[in-house]
Amino acid sequence: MPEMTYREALKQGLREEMQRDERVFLMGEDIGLNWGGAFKVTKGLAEEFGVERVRDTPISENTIVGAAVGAAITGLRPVAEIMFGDLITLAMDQVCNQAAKMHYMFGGQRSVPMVIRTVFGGGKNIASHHSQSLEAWFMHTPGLKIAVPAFAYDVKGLIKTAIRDPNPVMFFEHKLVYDKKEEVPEEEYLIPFGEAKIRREGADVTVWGTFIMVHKSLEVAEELAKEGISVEVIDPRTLAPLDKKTLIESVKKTGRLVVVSEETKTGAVTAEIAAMVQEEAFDWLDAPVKRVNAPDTPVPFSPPLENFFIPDKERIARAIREIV
Amino acid sequence: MPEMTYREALKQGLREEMQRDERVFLMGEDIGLNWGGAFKVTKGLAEEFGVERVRDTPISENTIVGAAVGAAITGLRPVAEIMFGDLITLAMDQVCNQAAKMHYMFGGQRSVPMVIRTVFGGGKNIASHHSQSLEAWFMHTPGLKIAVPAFAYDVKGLIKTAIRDPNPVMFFEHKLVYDKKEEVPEEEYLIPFGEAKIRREGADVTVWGTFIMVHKSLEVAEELAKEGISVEVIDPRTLAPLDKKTLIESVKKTGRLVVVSEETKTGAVTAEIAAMVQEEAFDWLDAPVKRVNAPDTPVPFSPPLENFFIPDKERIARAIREIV
Amino acid sequence: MNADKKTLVDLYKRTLKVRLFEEKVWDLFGQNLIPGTLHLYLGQEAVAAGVTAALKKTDWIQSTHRGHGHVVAKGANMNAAMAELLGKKTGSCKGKGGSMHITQFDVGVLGATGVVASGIPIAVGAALSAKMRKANEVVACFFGDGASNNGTFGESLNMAAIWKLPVIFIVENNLYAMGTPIKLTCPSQDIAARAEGYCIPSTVVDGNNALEVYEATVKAVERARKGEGPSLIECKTYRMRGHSRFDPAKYRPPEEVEFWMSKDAVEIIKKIAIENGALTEKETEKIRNKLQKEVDKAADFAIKSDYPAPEEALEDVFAEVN
Amino acid sequence: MNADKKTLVDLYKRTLKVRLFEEKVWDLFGQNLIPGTLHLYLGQEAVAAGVTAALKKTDWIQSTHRGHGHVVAKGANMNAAMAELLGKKTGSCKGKGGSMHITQFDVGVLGATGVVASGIPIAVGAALSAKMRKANEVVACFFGDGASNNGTFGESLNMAAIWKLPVIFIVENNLYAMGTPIKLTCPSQDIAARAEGYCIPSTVVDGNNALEVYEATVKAVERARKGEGPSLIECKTYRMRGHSRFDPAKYRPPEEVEFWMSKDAVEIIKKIAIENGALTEKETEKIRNKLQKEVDKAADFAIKSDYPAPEEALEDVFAEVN
Ligand SMILES: Cc1ncc(C[n+]2csc(CCOP(=O)(O)OP(=O)(O)O)c2C)c(N)n1
Ligand SMILES: Cc1ncc(C[n+]2csc(CCOP(=O)(O)OP(=O)(O)O)c2C)c(N)n1
Ligand SMILES: [Mg+2]
Ligand SMILES: [Mg+2]
Repeated sequence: MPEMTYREALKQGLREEMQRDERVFLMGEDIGLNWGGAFKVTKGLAEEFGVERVRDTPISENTIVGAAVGAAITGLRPVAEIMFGDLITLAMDQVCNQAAKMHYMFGGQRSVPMVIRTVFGGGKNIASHHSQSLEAWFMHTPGLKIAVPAFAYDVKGLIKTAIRDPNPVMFFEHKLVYDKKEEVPEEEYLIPFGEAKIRREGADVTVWGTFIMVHKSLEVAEELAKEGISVEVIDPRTLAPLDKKTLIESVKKTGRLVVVSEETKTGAVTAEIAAMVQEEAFDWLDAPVKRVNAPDTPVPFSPPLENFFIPDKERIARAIREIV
Repeated sequence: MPEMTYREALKQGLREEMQRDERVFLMGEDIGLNWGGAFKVTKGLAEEFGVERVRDTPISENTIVGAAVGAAITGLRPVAEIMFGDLITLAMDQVCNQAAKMHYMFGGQRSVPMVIRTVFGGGKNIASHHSQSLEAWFMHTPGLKIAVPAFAYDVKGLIKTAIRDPNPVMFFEHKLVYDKKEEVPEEEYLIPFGEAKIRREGADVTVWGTFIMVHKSLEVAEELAKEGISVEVIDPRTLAPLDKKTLIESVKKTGRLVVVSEETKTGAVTAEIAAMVQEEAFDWLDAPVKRVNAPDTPVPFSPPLENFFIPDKERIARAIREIV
Repeated sequence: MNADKKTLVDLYKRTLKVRLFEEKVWDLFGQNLIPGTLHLYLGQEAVAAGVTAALKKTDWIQSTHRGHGHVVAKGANMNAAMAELLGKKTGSCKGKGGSMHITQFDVGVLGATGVVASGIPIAVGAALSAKMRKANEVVACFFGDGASNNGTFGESLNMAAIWKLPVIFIVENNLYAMGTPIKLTCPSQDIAARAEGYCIPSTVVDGNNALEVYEATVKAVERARKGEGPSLIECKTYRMRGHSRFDPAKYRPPEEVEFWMSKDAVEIIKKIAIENGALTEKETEKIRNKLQKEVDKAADFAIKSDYPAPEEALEDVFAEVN
Repeated sequence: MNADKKTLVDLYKRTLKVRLFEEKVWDLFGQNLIPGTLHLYLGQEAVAAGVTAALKKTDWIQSTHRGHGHVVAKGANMNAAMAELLGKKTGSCKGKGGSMHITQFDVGVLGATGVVASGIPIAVGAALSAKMRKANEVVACFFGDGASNNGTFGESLNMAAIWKLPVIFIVENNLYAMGTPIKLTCPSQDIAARAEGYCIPSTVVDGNNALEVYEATVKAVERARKGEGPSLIECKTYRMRGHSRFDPAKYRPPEEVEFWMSKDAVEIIKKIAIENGALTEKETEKIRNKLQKEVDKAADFAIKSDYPAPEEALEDVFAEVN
């Protein structure tokens, strides 16, 4: 099995779906011939599939998403890209009021099979308008499915599932995962939505996290193993649907939970997870669910500030130690 | 002390601030002479203060908020109105990327003293695009203050504090509170942000809720008192800053907490409250924090559907009974 | 005039049908049978009639918060439309949508939306889809003068223009956005003036004259089908009632109201049809009676239908994965 | 030409200062001293120079993601500007903003923003404020050709027009938005064409000629101060480098690049100044030396300054209530 980067695996998933189904097309700013996407995910696809199906758009976020909605309900399978997750603020009406609600408010007359790809996260010193993690807004929006792949293998299987889903799927990536490598099969495979993955088994404490925080948590788990603390690490892979079962079972086993994400703390996805777990597994918890998040500030620019902002391994380890 | 409606009290607060400080002005769609606001809150103010200071705008939500930002940083004190909370989806960039972050990302060079008024909630059978409760998005946005007045007395004191605050304040109202009456002093008073109000004292269980859910919880408390269940009801009044102390102290006393809001459940403000309380008062909790929310669906139109969607007294009572 | 007699009859029927439908809605609303709010299409019937008469069944329209007229003119099942307004299970949206979301996808309605201007990008997307599918379908996108001040307007005109999409922007300029007169919010008074900046041909027509609207639309449809791109048609028109449910619309000068009331869309197209020998007075009455019966039947159907069961609120959030 | 000699000197100085600043930035970036990304203003200096020379100190500008030039031309403290780019505590934003948010409010910069087109409504609001405060201040709002396709563009032009606000929209049309050539995204090629729809007077000028930009701005400023409302000036210009940090800009045809490289903003204004007897060759050299020293000093200051302490990340979220 070849090793490939997350970027390559994602592109491979897009390519396979475009080959399989001619209704699939991509649209977004600078995704085509001249640039190949701000993070080069679509590089080469315009050459391969033509500029009609890998369509550069004007800087019109709300209309990009709205046009994808219009295309989706009339028989196509658009994959719209918003260059940075922070810019989805400009498209919230089309995402949350139109795409998400259409199937419901029209009584199921028409499904809205579309994918919105965008990228979250800091670590690149590009400051407040290009570094946010806004997953929570969409998890709070009924009608949206949400994928949060953190590994190369997953991103390929999940993008294919996303494209085939008859509902609007928010497909969130993270700036720092694109270069992560993993073995990825060349043949086709799909990863179902709503199935978390236990990335490491452990007995003493469960860590549930997203994106880069999964990677950091695994490293922390490795280190703590040396101290005799056995950490189970769960990667949800999709937030909606959410695999509660895997998490709750793990918590019933370990009795302890740390939830980790790069989001600012108040109202983050981790708050939902903590609330849900204490509601559904209260009697199994031997300690409070601990949250590890960024502080409640915008994302700062300067390296020492941004490094302070983004949760590091030490903070994850500290949270674990506090409850085991 | 005269009884007045929430609507009147709010108008009185706006009026007093406009009289006190000529930098204060209102802008929004149909707030002026011809309409007086979709919910008639500003009716009469254009006549009183002129159309320059009670300014009708085009249907341009993002630019309404952006213009308020520009006015705020150059010496005025705008109160921008977004006619329905659902439409703030169109202004998320200016609210969350600009207003909220400006003081921080410019290193404190300039404060952004502005208020954004809007209205949430269902109960009027006006369906998916005019009935949402989106508080959680803003609670997850560092740099914003958030007021959620549920009573006439509070709305007057809080709007005045909001207008005097040097930071962007989201001032959220609810469609069904406008007609609620209460005794409201005619003289000036301010209500500080970050001070919850214990609306009813009780010993067995704490109920924390917002807007109409505070009113419903109080009625439930009354009814349960007859069965010998003593319910303490807390109204946060502001979500940011959040009065954790009053809530935690109450939970330490009662050992039980139900959190109630009209938001859809997953990722709601109530999730944050539940997560926070179990984190900070785990050892005092005798039962899981129970959440009472709307289901994870868009808001439906037809009365039986909408009535099912909005949490009712029975559901609140049931949640209480489940943990006492 | 390049409309034949059959077309004149068609225009008369569509205009009148919308009128009768809306009058019945107003009536039911008065009887407290319609929950929520309402944005009546009364007065603007000629726009929907003229536009839809120039479209094929397989063409699309995008509607607004003031959508009953669009949907009915496009050929909606009136029973399902009326039932939707009453919040019944038999409504086209199973009672989940109501007035502001009245939609019948199977007759070519992309959707009715409560967010002003939010349909414009969706129409552009449908037109993009038509083009990419080589389907030769056209999309007519309705929106108001007020909507033209929202950001999606410029974004969408631009996108349609650069990709030469088969979409027709139909501006229903009824001179007000709620209580706000257009003179306060639009410097040119003509929305059409904004099309040129995007190299989109535009025209201003009497929106109370279904024939004028029709003829302008025919040209735009032709252009669209030939792959020459979008057009914009601004229809000057007027609401016969207030903006919504409880609006007495006192902010409108009486002379203005009077002027427009004298330009009754039904009377205008009736006169044209009769003058051109397409219909006799008697035939118009026959048509009216027939349509009135249909509308009455629809109201009856709606009233007799059941409300959805409360738990149906939980259905339809997602389409099923197959 | 209605510019006097003093103005020509001023224009030369501003243009050159921006050039030298940006060259230094490029240099520091090459030394890995600037974290994150960068959008250099090299090539477009004449726009910022010409516009700001026509403004008073008390007037405002709204900047963009490509903001260094605007800020420096408006009279920023260069030490604080350079330190901000390096992420130092002494930066004008205490290291919290960096290149995309480089802002000095006290010299009249409303802000630099990473969200394309998001500054336009803010400029409109500042102009509204100037008008309401009767302050006779003018706001110049910079943005790109790409930004003109975003919804706030139309919304903001409209709002400025209906309220006759003292704002000047400066479109820096550098023919590309990242790698996307304007011919793919703007049917008219001239953004100015869009102003007419909002009854806003517009003009297209050579954006590499500071004098042309200046003269157009002077007229617009006059109009604004007289209370006659907004204007739009489209400046045709070109980036000397790629869009951002690592963009080699290979998507631009060599002839096009060559053509624009021959239109060097500094050389153009220098030639005009000399031809009009405002400066001698020797004087221009003296100015260059002086400015170069200032810039070098700024770089030095920035390099020697400390980084903020990590916990400072927690400061400045809110202004203190007093
Ligand atoms: C984006 C948005 N802003 C505001 C509203 C509230 N609102 C509903 S209809 C309306 C007026 C719309 O005017 P216009 O587009 O001219 O359509 P008309 O009602 O005249 O048919 C307003 C402001 C809304 N629904 N959506
Ligand atoms: C709303 C938004 N969309 C996309 C981006 C990503 N982006 C940054 S600069 C840029 C191009 C902007 O083009 P233009 O307005 O012409 O300015 P220029 O870079 O040419 O100076 C894009 C697409 C962004 N920052 N904001
Ligand atoms: Mg109108
Ligand atoms: Mg450009």
